[in-house]
Amino acid sequence: MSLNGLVTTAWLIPLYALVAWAGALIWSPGITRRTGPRPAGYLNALMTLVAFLHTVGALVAIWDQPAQVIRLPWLQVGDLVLELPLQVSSVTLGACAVVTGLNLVAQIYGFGYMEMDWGWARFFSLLGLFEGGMCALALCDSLFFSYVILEILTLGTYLLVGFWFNQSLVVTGARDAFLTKRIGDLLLLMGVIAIYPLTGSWEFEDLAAWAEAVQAGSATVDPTLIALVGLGLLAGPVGKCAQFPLHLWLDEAMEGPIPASILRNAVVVGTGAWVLIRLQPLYELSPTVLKVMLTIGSLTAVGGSLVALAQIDAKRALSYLASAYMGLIFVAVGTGHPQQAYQLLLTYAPAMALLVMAPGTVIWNSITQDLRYLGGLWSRRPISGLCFLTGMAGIIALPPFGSFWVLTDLWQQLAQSGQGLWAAVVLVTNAVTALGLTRVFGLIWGGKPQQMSERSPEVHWPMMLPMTVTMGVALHMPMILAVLGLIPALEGIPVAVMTGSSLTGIALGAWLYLQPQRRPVDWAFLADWQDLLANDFYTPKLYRASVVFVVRIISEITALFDRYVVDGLVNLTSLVVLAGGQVLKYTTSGQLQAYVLTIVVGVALLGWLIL
Amino acid sequence: MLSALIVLPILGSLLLFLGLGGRKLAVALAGIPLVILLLLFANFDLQAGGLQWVQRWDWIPSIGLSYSLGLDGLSLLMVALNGLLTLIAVLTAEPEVKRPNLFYGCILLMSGSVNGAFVAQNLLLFFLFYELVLIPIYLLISIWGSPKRDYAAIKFLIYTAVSAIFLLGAFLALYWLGDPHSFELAEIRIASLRPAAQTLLLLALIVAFGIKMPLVPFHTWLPDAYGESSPPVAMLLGGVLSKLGTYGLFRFGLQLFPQAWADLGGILAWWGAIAVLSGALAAIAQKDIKRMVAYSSIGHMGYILLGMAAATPISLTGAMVQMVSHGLILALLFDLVGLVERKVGTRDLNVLNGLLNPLRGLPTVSALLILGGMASAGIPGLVGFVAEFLIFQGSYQDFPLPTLISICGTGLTAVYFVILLNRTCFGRLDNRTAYYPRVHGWERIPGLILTALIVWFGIQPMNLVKWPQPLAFTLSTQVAQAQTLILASAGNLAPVTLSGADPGNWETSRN
Amino acid sequence: MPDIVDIAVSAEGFSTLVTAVKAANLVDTLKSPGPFTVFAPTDAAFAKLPPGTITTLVQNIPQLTRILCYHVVPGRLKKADLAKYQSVGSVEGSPIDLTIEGDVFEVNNATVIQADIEADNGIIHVIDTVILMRPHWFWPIMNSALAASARG
Amino acid sequence: MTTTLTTRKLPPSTHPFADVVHRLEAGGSMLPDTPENLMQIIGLYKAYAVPMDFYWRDLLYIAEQVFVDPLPFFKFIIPEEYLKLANHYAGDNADLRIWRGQATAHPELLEFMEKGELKRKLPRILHHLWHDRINMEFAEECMRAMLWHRDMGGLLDPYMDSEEYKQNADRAIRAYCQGNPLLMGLYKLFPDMFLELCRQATMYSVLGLFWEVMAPVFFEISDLYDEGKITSVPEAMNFLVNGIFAIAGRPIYHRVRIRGEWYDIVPKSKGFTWLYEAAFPYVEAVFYRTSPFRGTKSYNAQANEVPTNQLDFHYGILYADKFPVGTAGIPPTLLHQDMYHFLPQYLVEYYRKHCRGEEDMLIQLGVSFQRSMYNVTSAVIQAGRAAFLYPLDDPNPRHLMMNRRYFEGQLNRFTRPEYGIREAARLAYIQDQNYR
Repeated sequence: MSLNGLVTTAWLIPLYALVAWAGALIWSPGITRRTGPRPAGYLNALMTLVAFLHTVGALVAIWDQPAQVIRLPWLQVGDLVLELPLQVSSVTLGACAVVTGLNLVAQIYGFGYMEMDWGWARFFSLLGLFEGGMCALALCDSLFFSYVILEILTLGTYLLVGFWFNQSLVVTGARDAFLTKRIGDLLLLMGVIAIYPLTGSWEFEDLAAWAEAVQAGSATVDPTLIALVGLGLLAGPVGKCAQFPLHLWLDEAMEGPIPASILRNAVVVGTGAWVLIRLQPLYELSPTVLKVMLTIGSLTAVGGSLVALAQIDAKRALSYLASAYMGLIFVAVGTGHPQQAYQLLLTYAPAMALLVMAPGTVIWNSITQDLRYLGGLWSRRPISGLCFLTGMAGIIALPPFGSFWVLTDLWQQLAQSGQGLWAAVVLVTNAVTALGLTRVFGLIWGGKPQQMSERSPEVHWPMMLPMTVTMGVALHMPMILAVLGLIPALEGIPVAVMTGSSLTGIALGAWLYLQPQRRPVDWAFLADWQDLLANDFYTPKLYRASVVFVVRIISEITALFDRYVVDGLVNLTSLVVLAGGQVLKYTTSGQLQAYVLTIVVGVALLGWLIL
Repeated sequence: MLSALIVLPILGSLLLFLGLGGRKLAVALAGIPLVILLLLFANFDLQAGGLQWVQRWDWIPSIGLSYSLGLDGLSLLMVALNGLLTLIAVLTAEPEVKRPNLFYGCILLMSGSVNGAFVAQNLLLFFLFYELVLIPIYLLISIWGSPKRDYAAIKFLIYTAVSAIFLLGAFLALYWLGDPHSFELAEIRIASLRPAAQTLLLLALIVAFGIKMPLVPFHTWLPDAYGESSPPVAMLLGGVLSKLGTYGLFRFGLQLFPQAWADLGGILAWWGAIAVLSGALAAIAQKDIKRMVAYSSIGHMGYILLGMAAATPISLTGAMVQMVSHGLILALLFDLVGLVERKVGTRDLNVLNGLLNPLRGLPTVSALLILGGMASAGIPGLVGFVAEFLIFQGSYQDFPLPTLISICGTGLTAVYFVILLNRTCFGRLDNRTAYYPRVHGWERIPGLILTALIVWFGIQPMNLVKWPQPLAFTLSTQVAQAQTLILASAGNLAPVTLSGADPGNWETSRN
Repeated sequence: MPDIVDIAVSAEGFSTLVTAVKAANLVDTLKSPGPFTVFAPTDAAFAKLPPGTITTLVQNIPQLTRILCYHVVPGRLKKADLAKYQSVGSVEGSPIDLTIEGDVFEVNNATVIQADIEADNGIIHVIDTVILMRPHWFWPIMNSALAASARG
Repeated sequence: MTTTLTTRKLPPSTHPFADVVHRLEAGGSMLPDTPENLMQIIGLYKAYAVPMDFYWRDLLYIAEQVFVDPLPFFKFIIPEEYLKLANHYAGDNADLRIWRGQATAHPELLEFMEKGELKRKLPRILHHLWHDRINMEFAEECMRAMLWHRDMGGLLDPYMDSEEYKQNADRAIRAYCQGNPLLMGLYKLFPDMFLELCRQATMYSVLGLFWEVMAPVFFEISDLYDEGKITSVPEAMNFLVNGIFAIAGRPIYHRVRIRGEWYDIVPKSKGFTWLYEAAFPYVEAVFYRTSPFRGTKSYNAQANEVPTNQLDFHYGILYADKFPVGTAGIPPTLLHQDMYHFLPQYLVEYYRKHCRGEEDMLIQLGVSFQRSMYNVTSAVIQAGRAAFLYPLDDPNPRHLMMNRRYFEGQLNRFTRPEYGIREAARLAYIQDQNYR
């Protein structure tokens, strides 16, 4: 098949994973009993590999070519025609390559991390669902189908976080992840439904064209309406990207297995950002929406990186950073820099994957996730340590690594266009992230070994190999950017400022956490502040006291009202009407009475009819 | 052909009442109508739309009762749903059910009568079937239910009797006030009626059918009736019987009174939204999984009402699709909840735990329960989403606020289903009690069939949507025209957009 | 005065011990000036070990050495001297528990059946059971029962 | 006889598990003596011994030949020589013949390795990829538990930090890396990384040598049962106690073969013994402590579900909830699946009659396994009592009281209130025959 054939068959890319999704279930323990479930994983990795190769081939073929659109019919009711448009372009295929590539890596990592797990069928099936969903989302060119995919992924999150369903915190975590994301999704659905009468289309190109028309004045729209619609459309990404105030789920989702966390932190949160970037022209129609977006994004970026700083749990110290970086993407989109947002998604993904993988190997055989009980691993586990450092270098603005180019470019643009506040947000987030990651590094690899880390060899190859390969990719990110022609022209001051902020964070972290005499993880002198941060500004409690409480109370009241007022009224009426009232008691008088009554009623009704 | 759908099951039920057969015969008898249904689907003329296989025989002309049948897209779907769920119900029944012949006989009798109601084109004939259904249903609840079944059965009977009174009253009024005096659906003309009278009659019908659906606040018989009856009966009650109500609203409310309907539209939309919310909220507070599923039904009736209220082609299609979707999903949920109760011995959310366990739990049941719950909560890829989305999309422009509230309702639906799934499927089995019997292969079959349909229609919705579309377009055009009249009479002459609402147009625009 | 080894060789009932000491190459050590306190198990004590134990011990000389060293304490310690301690450290390294009250004279789970035999380079106490090194978790286990009964 | 002796001399125990204390004092096991229990535990010993015959061979192979290989792709594909390796405690040339059968790999194991559950002769790698194989992963997990939990009474663990050990390891690692500049460079850069891997290889060896003994013990006990020579649970336990004593002094060592040459890392001359360096630590690390299954406990640091001290870990077989076996996140499922292939016919039939028969056999055998391991633990407790304390028929009441303190102290491990262990430990459950 020629490479062009790969382009025209690009719709297969999500389908490979879906084959694996369905196929893996054959190895469920209830179905395949005499042999084990591992082939489910192998099948999945194989299909992912095929998808990856297909993507790369198609990417080569479509390089410098115009985008192609494939349309698959789905539903038509009158003038509502829904076809799934798949846009095949170098950008969407590039996204597919990142998704399938990281999936492959995470799956092989999963072979190692989950080597003793009997739930491979379910686990890899769900990974397949995610992979298929994310590829479809990358290719999908319609807001409506993006919503559809995001919603299915929400269900996927519920099932994937709930993977270890015997564990009580997993159960609550899955619930909260599902419900929080669902809130975002439903607001998005409201936006999706409300935008259609205005634009008559859900395809991103049409939406952008309409937005342009409105900007140009050739179409009009009620400002309040478009603000509300914009807010609805914003809510979806807010939920997916774990932005304040819908950020809690990411923390709780960390109860799931690490291979899933790799994907979640590196690419799944990016799905929201992807939709956000594509909807950017619509958001620009309403200053309110932009304000909200920037506020949410910067609050999450700064707040998330600060909260990460106070976590004692290794996975959570990283999960909040995922929120923080998605916050930066919100800032980039809100200030009109979609290009930088796309690039940040690209440089962020492998770096974040590394940041999760490296501590994952430590957690695997040193058991604890508690940063207070680890340490002193550098000499014995240098490979994972190096991977972590590479991830860290790749995610903060440290030349010449990947995100440096994007973050500095963003800062430069913001600073030069006089948006100093948002530039400051980027700067602070970067510095605090540098500090936070140095802290994690220091607490795991630096210092002296403690009981839990005294015997801690590097782990086996299914985890080490994908991790080192990802490290290679992360190290080559500048070259990749160069090949893609994405290396921006940077000026001296922005470079100095951003590099300086990173170095300041690192230096502070090293001073606090990399000394032989170990600093306490808890900052006694800041105890109250740390509590506030460690508990995520007490948002979980706030939720429990507000939304959850209100829904519970109202539903209890509704049920009671139903039971005693409505039903009571009915019972009372019938008591009065049927003087005996016997019938409404919980009779145990045998069925004879009942039959007689039936027959009487039946005959009476029929007789009534005939007469 | 249509008569066969009525007569075969009823004759079958007589066979069973006479003591012939048993489970196998019942399965065969329930299966035969499906063959007829396949023929109906194969020969249904989508281009023509409208009523097909029309037949008429004057039964008792003196009172205007005629055996007059006909079938359009909506009837077709309803008859199909009934046929399918009857078979499923028979398959779901415990093999050791007591008095099997009476049980299966009642189910078949009910199935035949319901079919009669769905294809009847004469008001009295409809009423006859509508009432005939009650006898088997009453027996089914009161003989085979849970401990509180007598209470539930009587309550159900009283409610439906009230419904019957309203219905009969409205029908008689239609006969007397109409011109010409006729019970024949095709002949009834109400244009001469004063708007107030029309509204009054429509309200009577809404109450009559609202009790049957049921609509808040006429719903309190439902948790008891659904909760106390055995799973196959609950399935039929929720899946098919409630559709008699929505079907009636379509056939005799919307179709006969487009103008009054347009008048009441706003109220009905809000009514639907409130039903959605209150059903979902009440469900959240339930501690019994069967009652929780029962309450979910109340909320879902609200969507149908909302879609009907907006009366756009899309929302009406959505409402009709929702009738099927709700029937399938509810039947699946009752089947699974029934299996859980049969195996575990409880429906108490505080006791249930860990059923997803692949070796000791009920893994297939749990997996399907998750799927069913999610379908009910409107997750895309499943049929529930198609229906709800069409309703929302169709209603949004006319009734934005009720639509948005209803969307919130789907969020609340997700809340209680997640509660249900978390408590029932997730978690750990209790080492002291969890020695549950296994689920046999045949016990899974009904659930698997329903799941396959739910998924198939979710992925390929056109297979479902295309059947009721012509009717939806016709009805919405009628309402829209009525609306134009209202607007015109109110002195507002702004033209009303009817784009796509032309029944002749939609078929061509499809290609 | 004869040294410890001489006494063992000449006395009745220590042939297993002597064989073992020879196999473990400890003769020279025990003939050295020391001084040592030796808890000497009788042949009957060795016979109490389950069948096969001796065989594997002979196959693992280093381990045999360790067990024999466990029966030796540096210094000249008579019963009266030992009475001051609850436990003493053996040449092997692990501690030996002592129970000395009136007539009772026990080391670990062995009873001293003849105490204070003086030798040139030390003291011999004859014991009726071969004592084995108690791993360090042994004492917490014993104490936890005491603690529990104190709580209860 | 002993019962009357003890009960006459001591007042009844007031321990929460007083019944069990009395049974132990009478020379019994923690597991009640019923024919049903006996059948279950013996059947499980047999089903355990066959995969164990694979485990110890592969563990030794990894310890001796795979060593510090950074990419051991085929470490579970065991070479023929290790299948032929003679067990020191079986066969005609045994050091001490415990099992009367053969010294090379068990025939049932060989048959399974050849045909698997697919019952088809395929290349080993295909059986391996189809997951139709012995699961070494859980055996490795036991090894990791023994490595990670330190301070369990042996001297080997401190030895691994000694200069002597480091020099031995250095010699072997250098020899291993020779001719591979990349590996050698890595070793020069990160010597401690290789040293730590070497410590892990040592632990592979320890566990391999431990199971080399246990496999013939379990084969023999099963054969004796089939011959009608073991008729009660205490007899089965005493067989184990005697086995433990017979083997107690077996040397524990680690040596590596690189290009045909042997390198001693832990030489036999250090006098490390089976009882102190393998058996006691194994029971402590695997039966009692291990680490919480990821599918049952949250590792979230803020949830405080995992203890902060290794001594407080209590997630071994004696505490395990067996009902989730077969679910995600329950590693022992791998072991149970391995045993599932080799169940004796009488157990297969027994399981078919209970619960869901074929469907949940994995859980049923898991519960039987738990019973059998309570019996093994009883044997270890009795062996400890015999080694460090007094005979059960000792005439001295003070000695008997010491024995009781010991038994009660051991049982206290199943009653500690701070983690709700009374409920977690399955001691109370296994007293009931209906727990299955």
